Amino acid sequence: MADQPATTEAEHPGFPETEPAETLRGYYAQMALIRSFEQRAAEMYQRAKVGGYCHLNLGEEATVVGLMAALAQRDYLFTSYRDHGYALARGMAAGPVMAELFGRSTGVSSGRGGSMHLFDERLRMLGGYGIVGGQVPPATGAALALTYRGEPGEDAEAVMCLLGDGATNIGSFHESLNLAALWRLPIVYVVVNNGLGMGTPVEKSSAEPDLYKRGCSYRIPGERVDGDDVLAVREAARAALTRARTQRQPGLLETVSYRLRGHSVVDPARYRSKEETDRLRSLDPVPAFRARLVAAGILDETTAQRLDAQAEKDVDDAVRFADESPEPRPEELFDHAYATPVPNTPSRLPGDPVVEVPGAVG
Amino acid sequence: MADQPATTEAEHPGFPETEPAETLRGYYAQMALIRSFEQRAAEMYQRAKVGGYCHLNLGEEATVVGLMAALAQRDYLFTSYRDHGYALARGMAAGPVMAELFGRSTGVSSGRGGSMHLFDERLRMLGGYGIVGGQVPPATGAALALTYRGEPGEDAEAVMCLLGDGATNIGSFHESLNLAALWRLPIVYVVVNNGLGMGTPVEKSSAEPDLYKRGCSYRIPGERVDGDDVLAVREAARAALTRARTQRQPGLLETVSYRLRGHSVVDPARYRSKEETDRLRSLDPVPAFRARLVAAGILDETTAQRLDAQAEKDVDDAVRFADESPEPRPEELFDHAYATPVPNTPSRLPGDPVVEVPGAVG
Amino acid sequence: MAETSYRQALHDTLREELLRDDSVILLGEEIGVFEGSYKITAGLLSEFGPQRVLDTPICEEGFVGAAVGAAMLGMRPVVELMTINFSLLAIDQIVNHAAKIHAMFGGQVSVPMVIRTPGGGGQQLAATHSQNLEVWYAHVPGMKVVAPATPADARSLLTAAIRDDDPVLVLENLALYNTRGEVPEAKETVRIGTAMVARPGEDITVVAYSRATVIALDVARQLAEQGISVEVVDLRSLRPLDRETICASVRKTTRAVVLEDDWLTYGVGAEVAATIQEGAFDYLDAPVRRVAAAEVPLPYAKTLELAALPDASDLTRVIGEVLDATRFSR
Amino acid sequence: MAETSYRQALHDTLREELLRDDSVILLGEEIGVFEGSYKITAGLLSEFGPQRVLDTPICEEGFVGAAVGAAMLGMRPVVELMTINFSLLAIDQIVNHAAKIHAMFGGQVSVPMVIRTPGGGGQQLAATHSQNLEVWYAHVPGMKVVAPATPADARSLLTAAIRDDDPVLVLENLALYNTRGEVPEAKETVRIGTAMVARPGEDITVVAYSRATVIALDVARQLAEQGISVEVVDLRSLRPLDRETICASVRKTTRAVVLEDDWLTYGVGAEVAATIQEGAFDYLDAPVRRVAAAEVPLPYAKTLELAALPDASDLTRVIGEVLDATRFSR
Ligand SMILES: Cc1ncc(C[n+]2csc(CCOP(=O)(O)OP(=O)(O)O)c2C)c(N)n1
Ligand SMILES: Cc1ncc(C[n+]2csc(CCOP(=O)(O)OP(=O)(O)O)c2C)c(N)n1
Ligand SMILES: [Mg+2]
Ligand SMILES: [Mg+2]
Repeated sequence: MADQPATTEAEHPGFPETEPAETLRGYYAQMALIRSFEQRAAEMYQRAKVGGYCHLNLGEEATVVGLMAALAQRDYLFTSYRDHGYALARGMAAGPVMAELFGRSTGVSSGRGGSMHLFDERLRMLGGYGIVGGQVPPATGAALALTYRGEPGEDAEAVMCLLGDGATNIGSFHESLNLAALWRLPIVYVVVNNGLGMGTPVEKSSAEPDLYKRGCSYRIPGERVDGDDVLAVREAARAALTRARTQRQPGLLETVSYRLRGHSVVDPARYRSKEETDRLRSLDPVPAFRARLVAAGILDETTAQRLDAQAEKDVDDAVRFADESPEPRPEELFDHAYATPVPNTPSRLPGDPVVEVPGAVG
Repeated sequence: MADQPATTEAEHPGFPETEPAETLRGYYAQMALIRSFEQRAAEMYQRAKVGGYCHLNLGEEATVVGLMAALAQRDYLFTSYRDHGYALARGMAAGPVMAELFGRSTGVSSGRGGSMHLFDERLRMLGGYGIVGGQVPPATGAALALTYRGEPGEDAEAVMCLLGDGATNIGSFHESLNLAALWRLPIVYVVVNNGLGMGTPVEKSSAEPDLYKRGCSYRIPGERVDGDDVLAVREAARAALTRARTQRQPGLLETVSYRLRGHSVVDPARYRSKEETDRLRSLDPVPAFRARLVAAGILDETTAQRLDAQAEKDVDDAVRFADESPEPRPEELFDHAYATPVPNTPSRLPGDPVVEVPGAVG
Repeated sequence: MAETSYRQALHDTLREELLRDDSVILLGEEIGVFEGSYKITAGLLSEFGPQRVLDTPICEEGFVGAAVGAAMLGMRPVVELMTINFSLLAIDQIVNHAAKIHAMFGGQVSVPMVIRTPGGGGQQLAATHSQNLEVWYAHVPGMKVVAPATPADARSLLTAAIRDDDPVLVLENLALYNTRGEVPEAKETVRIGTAMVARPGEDITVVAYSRATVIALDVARQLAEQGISVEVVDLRSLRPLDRETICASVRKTTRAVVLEDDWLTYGVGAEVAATIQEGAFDYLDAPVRRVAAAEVPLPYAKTLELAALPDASDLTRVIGEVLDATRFSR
Repeated sequence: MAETSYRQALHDTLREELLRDDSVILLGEEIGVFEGSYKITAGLLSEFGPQRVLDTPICEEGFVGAAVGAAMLGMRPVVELMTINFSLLAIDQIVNHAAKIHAMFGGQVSVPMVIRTPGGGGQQLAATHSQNLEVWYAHVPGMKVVAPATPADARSLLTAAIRDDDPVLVLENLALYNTRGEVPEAKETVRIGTAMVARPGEDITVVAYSRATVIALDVARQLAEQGISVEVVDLRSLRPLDRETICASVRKTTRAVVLEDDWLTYGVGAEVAATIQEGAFDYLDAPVRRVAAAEVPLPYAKTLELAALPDASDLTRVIGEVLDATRFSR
């Protein structure tokens, strides 16, 4: 992705002067990678290479890349189950991510977690979580832990906690934001508002559908940003992270984008009209960003195609890597069951006797 | 309590013209009854007549009476475990309430519930609840049920759901208010802010300590009222109930008062300074209201003393009733275990064999 | 008699009860416009309207609790929880409220509500989405818990649950929705609290419920060909538990195995085994054995998932071991 | 050896661990200014300050979940839940998060947190405040559950729990806080996962844990005077469960009774009985009997509460029945 010649154009129509062209191309490359990855994940699901639930970031690429651009390496990330894009943009290699979807030993969670539970301790991506809202209290606690490590300041660590629009209605959201505000924790909650929780539109699930306003119950400042605009997302997230770092002021950021497909791979989204689907397609942030870059002279068509091709190739390689990786062996079933081994921990397989009986039976 | 001569003074300094003196005396009589009842409950607890937890409304009498004056007979009430005063002001006789505290068969919940769980189906007092915030979702559901019974209007039924200041921080508060607003339910949530949840002041538990503002996340209008002012409480509650009845607009009302003693009978409240305790005593709403009535010429000292004495006598009678009432017999243990009897329902006592074994054993 | 799927049987029952009784309402996430995560409620929103079929936000504690309150006022809410794993978010309302209100207030009101929810692993849904936690609810007085294994029982037990005045948890199973079976035209009433001999046999008793019953019946059919006569007892109701039917079977066969999808330790089978050893002690020729899930957070990878979950071959093997231990000659 | 109370032993342990390890923090409702509902944390806020001893708002799911996240980053949070009844509000964070995170993410992080919480009825706290729900947690892989019966074990098991890298639920008991016993000066380490023969005997085994162990020991002392020798096995750890120690005892005594405070059906005793009948089948002279709580939402009234909860006389009676059934001659 960094194989572009390092140009620093003075000015590109529609982009701030300060924005290096290389950075912008890098964002596009990331968006293209996520797009390819997600399309392939859907295909692999149809081909039964991927099992369980599989939720895609299609339509949320600008949000994903913008947020991850704002997040420093020293920061921690918690997401929902809709996590592939974040994993990639956070720096996980596509191969081990795809391998996790395939349930292989080389997967980022050793095949234990699958699509919904990507994790990389080294990259401080502390997990995708399948229980709606489940990540919110632990993310808050991670921010609490940070307060024992260092003082507020520009270089301080912070936590970013992602959640969906639907997740703002669950109790743990309320409880966590209250704790974060009371304890003044360095955390930014980002509501990725993609308009729907499964088939339910925001207005049907949230009595205050302007979700960024829901910090009001905790005196947490909120902001809404266009989730299709990668730079706007990045700037808003950076600003919120800075307040979190320097003032330990928790923040609530709402990004507005659209889910291009069904809730998960298996959902045909029949509850959405063809017109609506067409309208959403026309707003697709990936071609839109590509076109903007081309129009601004930051990308030419050849380079754009090369980036697209590179993304495809990276995903091809990822699929190959996943496919060639070994499945965990049944003997490994009890690995990682506990962190501290103690006597009498169960490790029997279905049907095994529960105790060794001395002598013969009967 | 209605044995005062029915006078309708045209004007009393400090009270609205429209307010019948008899009504005001009635409120005082109720406050005096609650006061006596609670003091006696504490005494009975010390004498081990009452067991378990016992939370008193001391200091909240004006709030209790004001709220119950606003609530129509056709309305439903849900409260927390701090429920004695509400039970009395809702119309339960002091005897069966005391009997419940004593754990007697004649108790309002047949001795099954105790102090925290007063209930009277006929009076539409649908329970005190011991789990903090636990009553909030059921109260919301009761309001949902009302929407199947009739149309909005002045005569419509509504639900009042009480909760403490500390309870606003629990998830079910958030979830319930959101549902009430989305579904437009006829319910008024009343936060009885007595300044503390056990030993924790509001500012330490709620990042938005102006609790009435916490409806903002659901577009629910909030109001704060002086909980020491029975008429102000009543008016605010009436207005909120009217909006609930006529527009199905849920409301959030915060009453501000002070807990005169510890959290429960056994709490010496050492976390509060003597100065603070003295200050709170000086604000005591019961003598304050008495003095106001006397000053306004609504009560003379003799009548006031008579009302106080009547309250004492009612509580004496209640204690006697409770004391003379039978304890539930062990054979009644499984009464009320289930509403619909089905085969094999367990009804064995500790140590009973789990099955009848045919023939001899061994 | 008509053949239908478990899914269809549940759907038809909901529809019939909605038609029969105005106080029946459905609540849950995505049960309306989305037609249900597992499509049990397909078509019901358009037939009965948003007053009777309520899509809720994601707030299990809130809407289950709302069902409790509505039930106290005489409605008969049937709540769908997408899977039993999410019931943990509502468990305070289920256990501390729904299951307590009738008794704790001296019988003044009842809480006639139903919670429908599927359990089950084996779909590669990983550790948080594959649990079988029914034993928790079955432990709690004040509730009832049923676990139908067939379309016919799905229909009759759901009907009984809706008409029952107590809170009833109806345990469905992801792996059963597509299974098919005969459902009698006339509504047969299965009483909550009764188990059933799903297949009579002489040599050994297998006790099971929900998906495990289906497996047990398969294994019984196969072993019959080898001359082994397996009696299958389908619990159907986990609370109340029909101890008599279990023990009567074992007193006859003298041997017992429990098949269950939940974790072994403190699982449903523990109670079954404890009951049998007490109620059929003098008849038992060998210890009651349990075939249950391995005790790990269920991994996503298919190989590990398969290793962790009990299946027909595990049951067959353990039946063989018990028969051998008692010198049964085929 | 010094004599101290169960409460004091817990308090002292928390203090020692706070002193020993900076990453230990305490969280819970009213543990600081109020000094704890049951005063276990008295004085710790003033000694260690609000950074180490955090008073939380009333939001069990929120602060237990916060402890999970803090533990993932290397802290060792010790959470107090006022009673196990309120753990229902946090159970999603305990079971779906704390108990899953290590395994589900392939062992990349651990969740070294402790949940301290008392169970127990008998204080007239009525149905929602008197439950013994430990069996739920003991059913869940990924967690550990210990239940000390004595001040010495309270000290050593809480120490072990805090130093353990997995989430551990430490079950305390309202009725035990004031009990007293010897606590060794040097920290004895009891390994989580091991039971103990609390009193050796020959004629019958009583298996118990927490408060029930104390009752069992009393009964054993009384029966000794009548020439009956009771062996008491104190489980101490409910997960892992030390099946070997239980079975070894019963293989010796040939008779067993379980005493437990929870509800009978699907309670802890069910697993114990199921284990014994499997692990000591050929040694057992009579069925394992269980003495447990009556299955009702516990009523407030003292008469009913007494009738519902198991006590020493129930245990004594059942021991007698088992001895009689096996023609034991005194
Ligand atoms: C507690 C809980 N309830 C229900 C579900 C099922 N579920 C999974 S995703 C989802 C919708 C979430 O919507 P939103 O928060 O907007 O996130 P999105 O899927 O749009 O990213 C639901 C209801 C769950 N996983 N957890
Ligand atoms: C879920 C839950 N957590 C904790 C408790 C213990 N508890 C009982 S009352 C109380 C304080 C509640 O304070 P508030 O809501 O202000 O009501 P108040 O007692 O002041 O009327 C607490 C923490 C409980 N009963 N339920
Ligand atoms: Mg969404
Ligand atoms: Mg308060």
